[in-house]
Amino acid sequence: MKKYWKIVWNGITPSNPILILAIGLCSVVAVTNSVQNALLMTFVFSFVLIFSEVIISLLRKIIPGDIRVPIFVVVIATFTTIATLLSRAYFNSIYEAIKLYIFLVVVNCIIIGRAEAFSYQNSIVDSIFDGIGMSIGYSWVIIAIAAVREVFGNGTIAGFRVFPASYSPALVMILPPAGFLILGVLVGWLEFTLKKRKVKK
Amino acid sequence: MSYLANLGKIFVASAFVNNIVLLQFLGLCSYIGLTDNMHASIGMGYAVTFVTVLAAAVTWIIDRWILIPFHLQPFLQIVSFILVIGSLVGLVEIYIRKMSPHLYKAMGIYLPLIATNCLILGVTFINSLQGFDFVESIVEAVGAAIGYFMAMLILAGIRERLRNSELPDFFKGKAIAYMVSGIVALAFMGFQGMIK
Amino acid sequence: MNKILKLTLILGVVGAISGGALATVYKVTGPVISAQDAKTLQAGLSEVFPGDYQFEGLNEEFELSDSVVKIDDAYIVKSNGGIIGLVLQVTSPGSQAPIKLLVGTKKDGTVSGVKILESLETPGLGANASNSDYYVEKENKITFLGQFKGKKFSDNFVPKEDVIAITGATITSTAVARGVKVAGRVAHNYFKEKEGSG
Amino acid sequence: MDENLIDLIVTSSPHIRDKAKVSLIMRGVLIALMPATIAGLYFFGVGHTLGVVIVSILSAVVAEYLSCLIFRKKATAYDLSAAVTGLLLALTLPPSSPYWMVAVGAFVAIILGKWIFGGIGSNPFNPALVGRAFLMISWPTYMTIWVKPFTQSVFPPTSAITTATPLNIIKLKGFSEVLAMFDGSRLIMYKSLFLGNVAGSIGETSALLLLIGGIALIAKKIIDWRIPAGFIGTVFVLSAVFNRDPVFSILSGGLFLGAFFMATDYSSSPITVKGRLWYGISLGVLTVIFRQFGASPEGVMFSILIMNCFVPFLDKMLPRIYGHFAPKRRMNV
Amino acid sequence: MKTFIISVATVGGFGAFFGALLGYFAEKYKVEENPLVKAIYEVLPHGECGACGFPGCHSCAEAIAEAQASVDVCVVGGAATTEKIKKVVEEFKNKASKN
Repeated sequence: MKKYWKIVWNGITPSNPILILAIGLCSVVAVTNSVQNALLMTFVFSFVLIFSEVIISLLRKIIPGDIRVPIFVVVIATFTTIATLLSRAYFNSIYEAIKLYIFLVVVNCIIIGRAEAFSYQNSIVDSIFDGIGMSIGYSWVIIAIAAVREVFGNGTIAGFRVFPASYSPALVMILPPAGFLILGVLVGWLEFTLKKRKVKK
Repeated sequence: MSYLANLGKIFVASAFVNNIVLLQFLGLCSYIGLTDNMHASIGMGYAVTFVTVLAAAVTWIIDRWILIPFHLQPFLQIVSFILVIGSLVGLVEIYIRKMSPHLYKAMGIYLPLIATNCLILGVTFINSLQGFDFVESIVEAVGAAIGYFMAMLILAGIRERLRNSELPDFFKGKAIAYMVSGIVALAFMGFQGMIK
Repeated sequence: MNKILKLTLILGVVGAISGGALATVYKVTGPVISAQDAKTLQAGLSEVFPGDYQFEGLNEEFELSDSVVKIDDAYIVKSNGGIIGLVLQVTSPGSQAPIKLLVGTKKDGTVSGVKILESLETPGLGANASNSDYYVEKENKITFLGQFKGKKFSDNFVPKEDVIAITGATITSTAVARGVKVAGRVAHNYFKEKEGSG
Repeated sequence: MDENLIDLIVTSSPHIRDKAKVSLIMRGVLIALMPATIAGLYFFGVGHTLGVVIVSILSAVVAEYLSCLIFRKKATAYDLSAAVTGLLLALTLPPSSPYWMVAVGAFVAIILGKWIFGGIGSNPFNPALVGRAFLMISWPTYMTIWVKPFTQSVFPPTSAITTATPLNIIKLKGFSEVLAMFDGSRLIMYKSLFLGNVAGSIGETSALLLLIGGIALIAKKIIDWRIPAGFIGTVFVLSAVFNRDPVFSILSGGLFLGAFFMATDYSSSPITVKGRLWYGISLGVLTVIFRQFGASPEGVMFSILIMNCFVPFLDKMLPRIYGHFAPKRRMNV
Repeated sequence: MKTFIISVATVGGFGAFFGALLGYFAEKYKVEENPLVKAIYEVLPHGECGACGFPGCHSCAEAIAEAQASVDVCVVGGAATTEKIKKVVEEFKNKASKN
């Protein structure tokens, strides 16, 4: 049990896909303009990541090294489409909001990276826990960013009014430029603290 | 509106008004990763232009001649597009690596980077979503690629210049690239409304 | 040669499995999706043309006054057998993807209501078009779409003149206004023709 | 300004970081901006307008001071550069701007526009315009309320009569409508625009006073004449091409303010002679394109920000003053 | 059922077609390369994201082989990949010293 917890925890902080690995940032900037979008992205992302990791782990002995990447991509794309179809059938309103960004999941470096670096070499159960850990690590960061952007850009969090109606929201926060700026501050903070820690060591 | 004017509109929209990197956040990995090096930025720019146009052409054919006639579009689009784009890029890379080492050094090494670049897939999806015809798709692809190229050059130029200034420790490295992109995106918001 | 065969086989099989899996999932979700779309459409129809009426699909090609706005579908509104209005599904180019609109038109030459079916506008700006808490006229609590209700077909439909634009979203405002305008013209011609032929 | 020191200032191109000289330059710019500022106060009422100017300058200086503390740099809060940024920002804002918005703009200008790049001399973008663009995108409503001259009372500012700027009217209704505003006479229109008796940002309306300030700066060799000349000249010529009244085009909007005081910002403009000329011309082209095709009636701000992006290339591609690259190029040919 | 068969045939066909082409091209246009680069390339994630600052995993492998980049340059692979690269590099060093 302890081993599994360690795998999950690894995804949440020590190798958090966004904070430490700092990859697959397209989706981070794109969907964090409201908490709602971030949440749906999280669902799609977790679904695709966990199932892809399982399948790839299952097939790891058969997949030839030469064409592993095309196979990974096909597997990931398949699950992405399934996620799309499911969300469209059962959560239509949210699907409408982020349908342009769903394909970002397909080419998300995090998923391909984890498929290669973890599930291509580890057992199915381990892969499931790695997927869970990575999903949690991914989701808490994008939801946090989305909360900040939505509060200042719209005065609400997940649709609930936080600031009084008299607050005039800074529209820029939910527009593209602020996505970059907030990510910049976040990345700066991370690299800064990591550097500090290294120096201390 | 004449057909030609319409094409012009599509081009301006994809290159400036909806700049694919700055305002649609596609292709960020390579945008941030490679702009530390002006040479690499230019090579990547050429490679992206080449592949985007190629991908737009091929996926348009697949979309119109296979997926739509057989009613497969809603569920097979993503898989077919990515499979075809990925494989094509791989083939081109292997080919020019052998045939022209010179071209390979200038552009070919950037090709694998593109197979999983969301920009390419994004452009093909926009084309399909908007229901563009063949020429419109190509124009959209060229516009998006030029928008990408421009964003790469801007960021690479500014980063090169900032190497001489004393950045605060906090913003050294990639962070400043994001901050600069934010301000450039702010400037590009000025193009809003150019297309009616 | 052996290697080529192996690659062909494996990639082919993986592709085939993926295709099969997707087809299966689509078979299950497809009907749900179309049922959902039908429900949305029905709700949309009664929203843009409030009241207890029957809607009937109409198969007709319309002459358009605008080259970029398209009419996808049309529904006639019937009450006790008589036609009292027309609802048009319009596609107008938005800031990123086309905006799909439902425009309800009355026989007396006015717009009965407008609803956005599908759009990909910027949240906080263009997306306010379909936000029911966003008022373009705060005192009277009139939403952006609400202002079209009761407008005449012969109006100009130009934002910042006779249409109040959404702050910071001129493209969206123009796109919607343009769609409504085209729908109005089409409806005008349709009713005139009906009357002419009896 | 002390005449003896001027010769030292001229060579500012590779940026001089010396505090004393920076503050002298900045003092020069401040003095040059004074006439336009006073005109703004005169036209739009001393009360609220003066508040906007003071809040902007104060916030900028405070932000500068805080940034020095946060980023652990030598204090530069007293070299007047922050005050210049604050004043420039205020001059580009509508006279009825709420104070909180002005303060936010000033903080953004100083921190985002300048300090994240390491402070004065390193910023690739004009700080005041970064602040203004941020406000423009965030609060478009407040940023497009224009006050008719002489109607904004001291307290409260709400009593002012709002109107549209000449460029606004041209965008929405056409040139004849603008002309009608001035009794149909071009002469009266030119005169009003030249003196500044029209709606607009606090410091942009009076072309005459901006011109005086700008020429003074050029005469003192604080700024290079090439950028404003290229900029305004291009707008003049291109406007005529687009069938707009060229005199109207150069006198209206923020063109003079932008051309003399914003585009000439040292660290965000090219350092080569040719580069500056091309920079000015490109600015003019972009501005006309924005005015003609853009959603908003004015395009000076976005033009300058966009051209700021390309400054590294203008510096690189065109031969430098020192002639360093010139022989090499000829050899290639 | 018809849709099912068409789907299987379409994607399967694409897969087979490109699998064959990839195999063929790889054989026909083979390029001799540094075995160390090849070995390092094999253990990199092939995500081709460019986050390391090199255009693609292959260039990244070359840079590591030429000691222009440190072994921990790949953030996507994380600690596991770093370990593997270290191992590969060491093996090659041992081989070289034996020869």
